[in-house]
Amino acid sequence: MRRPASAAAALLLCGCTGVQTPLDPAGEQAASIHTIWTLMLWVCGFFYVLVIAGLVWAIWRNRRVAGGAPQASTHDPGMERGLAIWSAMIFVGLTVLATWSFFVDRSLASTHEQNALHLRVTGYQWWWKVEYQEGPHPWWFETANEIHLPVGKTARIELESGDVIHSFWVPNLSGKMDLIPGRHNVLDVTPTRVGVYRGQCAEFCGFQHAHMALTVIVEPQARFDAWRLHQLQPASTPATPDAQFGQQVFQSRACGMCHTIAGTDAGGRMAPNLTHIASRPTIAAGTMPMSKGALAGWISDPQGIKPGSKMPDVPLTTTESSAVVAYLSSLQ
Amino acid sequence: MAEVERRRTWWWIAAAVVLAALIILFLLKQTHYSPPAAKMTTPAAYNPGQPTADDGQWVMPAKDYASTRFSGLNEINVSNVANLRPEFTFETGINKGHEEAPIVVGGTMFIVTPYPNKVFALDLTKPGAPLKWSFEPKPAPASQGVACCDVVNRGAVYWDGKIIITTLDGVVIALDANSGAQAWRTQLGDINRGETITMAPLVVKGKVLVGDSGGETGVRGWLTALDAGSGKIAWRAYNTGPDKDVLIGPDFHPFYKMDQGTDLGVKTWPPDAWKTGGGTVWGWISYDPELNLIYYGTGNPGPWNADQRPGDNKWTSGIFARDPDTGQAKWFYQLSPHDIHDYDGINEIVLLDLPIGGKVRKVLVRPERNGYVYVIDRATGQVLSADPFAYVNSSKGVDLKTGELQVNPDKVTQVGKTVRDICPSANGAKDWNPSAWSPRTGLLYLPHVNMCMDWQSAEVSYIAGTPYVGAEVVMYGGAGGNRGAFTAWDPVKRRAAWEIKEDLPIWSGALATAGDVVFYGTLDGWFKAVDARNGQLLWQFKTGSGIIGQPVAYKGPDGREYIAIMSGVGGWAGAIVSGNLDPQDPTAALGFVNATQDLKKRTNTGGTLYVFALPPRR
Amino acid sequence: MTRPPRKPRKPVASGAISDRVLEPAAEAELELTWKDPPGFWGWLVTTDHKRIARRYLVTAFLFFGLAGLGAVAMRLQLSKPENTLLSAARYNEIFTMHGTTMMFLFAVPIMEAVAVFLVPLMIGARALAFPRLNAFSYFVYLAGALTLWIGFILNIGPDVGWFAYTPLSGPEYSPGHRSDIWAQMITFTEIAALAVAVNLTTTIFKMRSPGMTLSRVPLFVWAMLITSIMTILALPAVMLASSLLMSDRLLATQFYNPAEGGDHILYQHLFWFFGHPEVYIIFLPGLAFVSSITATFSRRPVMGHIPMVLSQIAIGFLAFGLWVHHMFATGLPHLGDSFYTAASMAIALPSGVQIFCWIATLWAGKPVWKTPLLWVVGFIVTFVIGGLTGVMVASVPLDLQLHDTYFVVAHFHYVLIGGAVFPLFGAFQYWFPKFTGRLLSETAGKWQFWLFFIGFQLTFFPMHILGLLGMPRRVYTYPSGLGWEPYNQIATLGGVMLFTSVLIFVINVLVSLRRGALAGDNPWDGPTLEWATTSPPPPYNFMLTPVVDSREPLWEHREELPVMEGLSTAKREVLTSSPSEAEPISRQASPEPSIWPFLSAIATTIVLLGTIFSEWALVWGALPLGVVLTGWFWPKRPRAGGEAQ
Amino acid sequence: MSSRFRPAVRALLGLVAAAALVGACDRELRDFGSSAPEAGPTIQTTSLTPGPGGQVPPDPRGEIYEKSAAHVSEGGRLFRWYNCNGCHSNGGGGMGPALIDDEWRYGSSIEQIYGTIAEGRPNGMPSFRGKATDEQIWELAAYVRSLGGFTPQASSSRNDEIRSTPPRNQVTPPKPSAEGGASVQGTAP
Repeated sequence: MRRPASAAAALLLCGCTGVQTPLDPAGEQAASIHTIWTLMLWVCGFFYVLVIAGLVWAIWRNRRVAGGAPQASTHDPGMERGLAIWSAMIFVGLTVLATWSFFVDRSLASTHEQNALHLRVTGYQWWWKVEYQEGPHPWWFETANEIHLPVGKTARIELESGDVIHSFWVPNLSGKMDLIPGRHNVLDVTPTRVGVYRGQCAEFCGFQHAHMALTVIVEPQARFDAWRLHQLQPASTPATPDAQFGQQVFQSRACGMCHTIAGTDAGGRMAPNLTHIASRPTIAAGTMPMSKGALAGWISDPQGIKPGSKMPDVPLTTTESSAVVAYLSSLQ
Repeated sequence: MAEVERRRTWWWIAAAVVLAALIILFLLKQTHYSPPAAKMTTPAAYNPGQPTADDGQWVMPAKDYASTRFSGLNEINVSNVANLRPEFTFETGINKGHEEAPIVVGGTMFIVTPYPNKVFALDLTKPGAPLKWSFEPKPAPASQGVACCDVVNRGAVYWDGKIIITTLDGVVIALDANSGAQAWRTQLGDINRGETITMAPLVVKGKVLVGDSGGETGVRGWLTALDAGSGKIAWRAYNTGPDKDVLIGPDFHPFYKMDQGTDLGVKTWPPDAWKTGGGTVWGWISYDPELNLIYYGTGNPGPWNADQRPGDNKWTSGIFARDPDTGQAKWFYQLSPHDIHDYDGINEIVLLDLPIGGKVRKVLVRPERNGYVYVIDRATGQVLSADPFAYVNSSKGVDLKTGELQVNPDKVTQVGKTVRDICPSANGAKDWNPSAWSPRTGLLYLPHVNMCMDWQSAEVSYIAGTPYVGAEVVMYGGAGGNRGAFTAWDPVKRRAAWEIKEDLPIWSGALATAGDVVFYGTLDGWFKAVDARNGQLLWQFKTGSGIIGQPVAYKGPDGREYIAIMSGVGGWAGAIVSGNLDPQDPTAALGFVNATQDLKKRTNTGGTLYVFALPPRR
Repeated sequence: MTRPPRKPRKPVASGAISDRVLEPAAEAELELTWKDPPGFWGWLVTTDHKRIARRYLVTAFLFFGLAGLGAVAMRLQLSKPENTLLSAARYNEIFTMHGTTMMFLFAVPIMEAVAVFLVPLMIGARALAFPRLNAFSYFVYLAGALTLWIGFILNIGPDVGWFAYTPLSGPEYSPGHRSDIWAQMITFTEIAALAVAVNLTTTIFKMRSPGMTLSRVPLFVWAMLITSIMTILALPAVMLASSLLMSDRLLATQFYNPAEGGDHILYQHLFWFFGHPEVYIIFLPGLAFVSSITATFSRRPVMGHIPMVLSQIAIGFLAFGLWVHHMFATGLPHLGDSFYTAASMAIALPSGVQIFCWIATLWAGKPVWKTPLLWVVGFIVTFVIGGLTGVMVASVPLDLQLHDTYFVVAHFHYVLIGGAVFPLFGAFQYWFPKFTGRLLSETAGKWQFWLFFIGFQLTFFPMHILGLLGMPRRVYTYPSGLGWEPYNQIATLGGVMLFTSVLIFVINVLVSLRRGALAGDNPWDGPTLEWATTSPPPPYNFMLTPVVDSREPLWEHREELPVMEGLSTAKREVLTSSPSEAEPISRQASPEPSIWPFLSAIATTIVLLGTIFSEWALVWGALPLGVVLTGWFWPKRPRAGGEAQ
Repeated sequence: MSSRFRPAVRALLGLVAAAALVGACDRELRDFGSSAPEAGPTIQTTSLTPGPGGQVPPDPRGEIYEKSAAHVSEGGRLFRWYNCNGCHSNGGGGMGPALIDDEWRYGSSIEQIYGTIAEGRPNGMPSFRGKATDEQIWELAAYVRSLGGFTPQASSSRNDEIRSTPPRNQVTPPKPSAEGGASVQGTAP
């Protein structure tokens, strides 16, 4: 009985920072949801203490009397009054919570930012495709498993699914929203603090539901613009012979069937766009941090690292494999 | 300006008077036998500016540079067409769709077949038109695998003693018209990237103009000019990409703001998407010698899934006017910006001088796949009118101020959404099959379809040499129960004069003659002659296979008027028969199979030339 | 507890009520009339609700154990980041099996089993209204359960979650027959559960003892009545959902294909229209156990009988108005969602009223601290946390953060284990003597309670924190560095404690079955009618029908219970009475043991399993089904019946 | 109580288990790596001429792939990912021939289909060797077999797409005479 109470106290103290927690809001939406959490915790905590107090009192009061002949049902006006007061308290508590919740909900729904940044996030088994729309002409560019957002600017994220239901959730920025085939959901996110946050698929989507994360990088507008301009460029041409061979392998083998590298013949759309893969923080949808070693491991044994993923075990020789790694890690 | 125009008007009136006088003279003199033009001379079609009589030849599939497909011959006319009978036939031996127009020059008829693109020269001076020579270009067999909608060819062209053909694997070949000897051969397309050629070339001022096909395989569309004498590439204009590739220079003055700007062929695409963006040229080219401009349409942007190519996708699904000498673009008008329904802009462009708003204007008339007949000032690219000639719900009209197509938001295709009942279907209210213009009736004869479709976009990868479509389409007949229609359209009054409903989609071209008879064929093989004035059926003949070819009229060496048509079902519409597709799958052949499920029961493959004439007078 | 000092009261069943007693000959005849045939045949044909309920109890508890093993496996897998103990595929299968088994093969059936055993006893009836249907229910339930688990053992276990959302469970993304097995298991268990619910509802309305007016119906029976009615209303929705899914998978219908006008949200609506009331279908019987235990061991009736009943009815109503709170993140219109927020929060009110009443009962009574009452206290401490976190997730915005995280896992385990399993273990301890005639060991029971209670809090409380730290549900592993490791380790430790606790219970049961103290008719001095007959009760339950004039008949009539005669001893007869005032209406023949329910269950199984593979199973399977149903409903020769006196 | 039902439960369990074991579940096999023995006999493709061609030795891998619902389903995914549907639509054909009819120019055995995909065919079918992994080609071949109605047991009824072919799990398997391919029409791929 004491355990939950002390744990609740611990809960109040712990978890106030982190890259994937609603308790550390870094966005307007997450912050306003956080106010409900705080209110809920206090109101519910109060009622819980009350219930436990009542229970303890009831037990304490009767600690010496036990058993005996059964009593008849009695009419007890005091008890009725108590029940009425209790019910009224619950009613008031619920009303406060429901009203607060309602107004926060309205505020989430009523973001009508004219100047919002438009993105489209499409969920696939098991990675995220991210597309940006910018400027008077819809210059779209595409990246995967990472989102860059300028701080202080609302981003309107259109959520779609390419296969099964997924759920987009970056708890530090906002609540989650499902990506449902055949439907079109929109989530507004207004990051307020520069930082790197983590999001994860929050609806069971098959084998590798656990390995479907994305990184959100909130940065100052200037850095964001630089990033955006860079993303609009096609991939750099490989400089070293090793990387050039890697590009050849990439295009002539199964890689280019599913992956795109802009500016080359690799035009697959079914797997993450790798045009600037080396500039991303992670690979395989947050499964591993980006590094040459991780790339090499991933290319040689995707089914061992992420069983069931759609990336096949492509039989490459060691030379080919290291050339591909050299090529990919040159794609800044 | 006005003065110039007045002068031009006078000039044209004079020409018309002379032409009329000559026609009358010709009619009067018809009894006289004129010796066959056995010598191949520069035909009248190449001198459209000149007021000459129709020489009875058919040297290019569109008959003349203005693409009228009008024959001045009038021996076969409304009163006697019922007596028409087959004169001879010729079997090509190829069971694919025969979309081509036979070419007649002097006493020889030239036929280029679908893949393997054999060329046959038939000697018309001898009874039964025996084979004079034949030519086998032997195109790469693999090219069949990247040809979107059957392995068709739309015809050859005659120029200066040469027959110039294209082959499916992207080659242009010039043959000596007399001997069939190959003069030159130029490889233009790369089938490994999905480039094929199905169009009929056109020769303008000594330049062979050829474009590529492959809007469904992610090619980058272009129009190339080859020197007709040597086969060397003179210039190539791409239809996507930076201005220097598109040959856009200081002379480029599009009429509408939406088409103005630099490097729109890059900016209206996601990064690099223009490299696989389609905008092919596989339809028809027209030429106005006076303005010294060629006109041609560009195909659909690729892939069909429009979500993969947000933006206007210049310069696809539009009309270019270019200088034939340099290839420099003069103007461009985008018929379907950011096309979302596969409305290629490659249909024929008929160059006419029409009285519009009280004065005669030099216009081009374009019955467009999106369902509108556009009348466009061919000097400037200004749209004068755009009226639907079929049921259209994919758009709500054309804004003449901005030139923009008013796309119906309910029919916008996008990934994750099935859009039902889009009219017209992906093949358009009217596809490549050309219309004919009769100056006698002032009507444009449109062979077209009445079809609608359901569309589901899907993500698609670009894999070189494989289809790049990204859409599941199911087509079916539109309201009214007829899948095809043959409409006589008055471009001045901007309405249909009459219309014939056909059960099956019409996939053949049309032919108008001075005898006031209009010809077309049906998918189940009927070759029909109707009255140009009211559409009354005058004569029909059941050929061996479905007709998707282009009828032509010519004067034989014996002075009689002949009508020729290729019979051989295929093409996109007839692929179910020619490709032996399975109608259990309604999405087969990009959805067309569903609309022609019954076709296998109504016709069979074939490949036969039919030539008709009136019985010789005794 | 000291045995309540009371004079030996002659229970009705033993037939010793002074002036109204059956002759020994009549008693023997009654025994003969209601007796099952001996041996295995008797096992197959029995229609005795007590035998069937015991069977149900054992089977359901077996599946509880299996699902619990799955839970332990999952906890071990999650005890450290990037663990490779279980593969992703296996983990997904196991959590699917765990959820599905717990919900469909354990929670619902076991609650029904207790009801099937006790309801006729509590209302003084000889049998259920439809005894053969009851037998049929069990066999169908067993077939469904075996389908699922044999599938799992043969590596065709479903791996799409207990909710089997489309499109993941649809034809494109679940090739093979894994989802089919899940969907057909639903059909099996729902047929069974619906049949039981109909049976209980009818029994409660039509077969109460004379004098047991609605106002004298025990809280337990009320809860079971409301549960049954909810079952009847809710279960067709999930059967529809799963049948449409089957039809999509087998026949290529397009119910859940947006490209052809179907909708994945439709599935979710149908599923949760069942899924949410389901929670209360499990939880209301829990309340019933709590009320019974609290009353007996507080030595007084539960305070506020009428508020309690009204609260239960209110829960029954509200339960149908809040299914959408499982779908807040699907992007439904927010304003509409707010309604479901209000409804979901409103349900805290009747729940709060009941908590108050139980505490007040403890407060006003003289509580005897036997193990069952410990479970009640454990229930209150645990369940209230679950209820309060329920209020939290009812808020649309907050739910957008908490939905599908471990916070929700913690929440519903607090509600379902706290609200149903704690009372259930209390109920086992409490009614075990009635089920078997022997008492469970109190010492072992207390060990079990404390291990379970502490183990439970250790397992599930950290999950709240995990959820708040951003750990999503249904992940087979997680990366290190997000601060999740310690909480997962604590949870795993707790999981092992829970498992040990259940082991103690199993041993306690096995040992007590042979060596437990003999219980006697009413070991706890309980107030309700089930304690008025022998432990375990005879096949005919009561020799003479009790007549009721109070809510606590055994407390009211401590010496002897008024009874009524007139039911035949020579043939199986039950008394029917009016729905609200329980006035006797007629003597109704009750069916003999019969093989037809078993055969019908076999025929049903053939149809349902066949339709996994071919729609023609519906056609050909209808033939045997028709035959057995004809046999079942073959008219009997009319018997002498008539009005009761 | 327990002693009375134990024999019954045992009997039932035994019965159901036996029944289920009879159809051992190849269909449900789903391995993420290559699920076939690595060293099978080398696939010999038919000669590059139409018609049934020479004898192709059966490959044990073929059966493993075409009996596994997971592999057939993966093949269906790859059929779209690799643009097979661009030419063959959903089996009805288009640029390429129909795959749901009973006409097989280069043979209908899974080994022959494997050969067709791996090596290509002269009339336009490109070669996917190297572009697709060996396992993927087997999966594609298995899916193509399912389109032809050879493996209804391992097929899903439909995809979440616009309605196209008849339910693949409902197709009547073609008559044996269709095996090996027969008539050839035209010259297209």
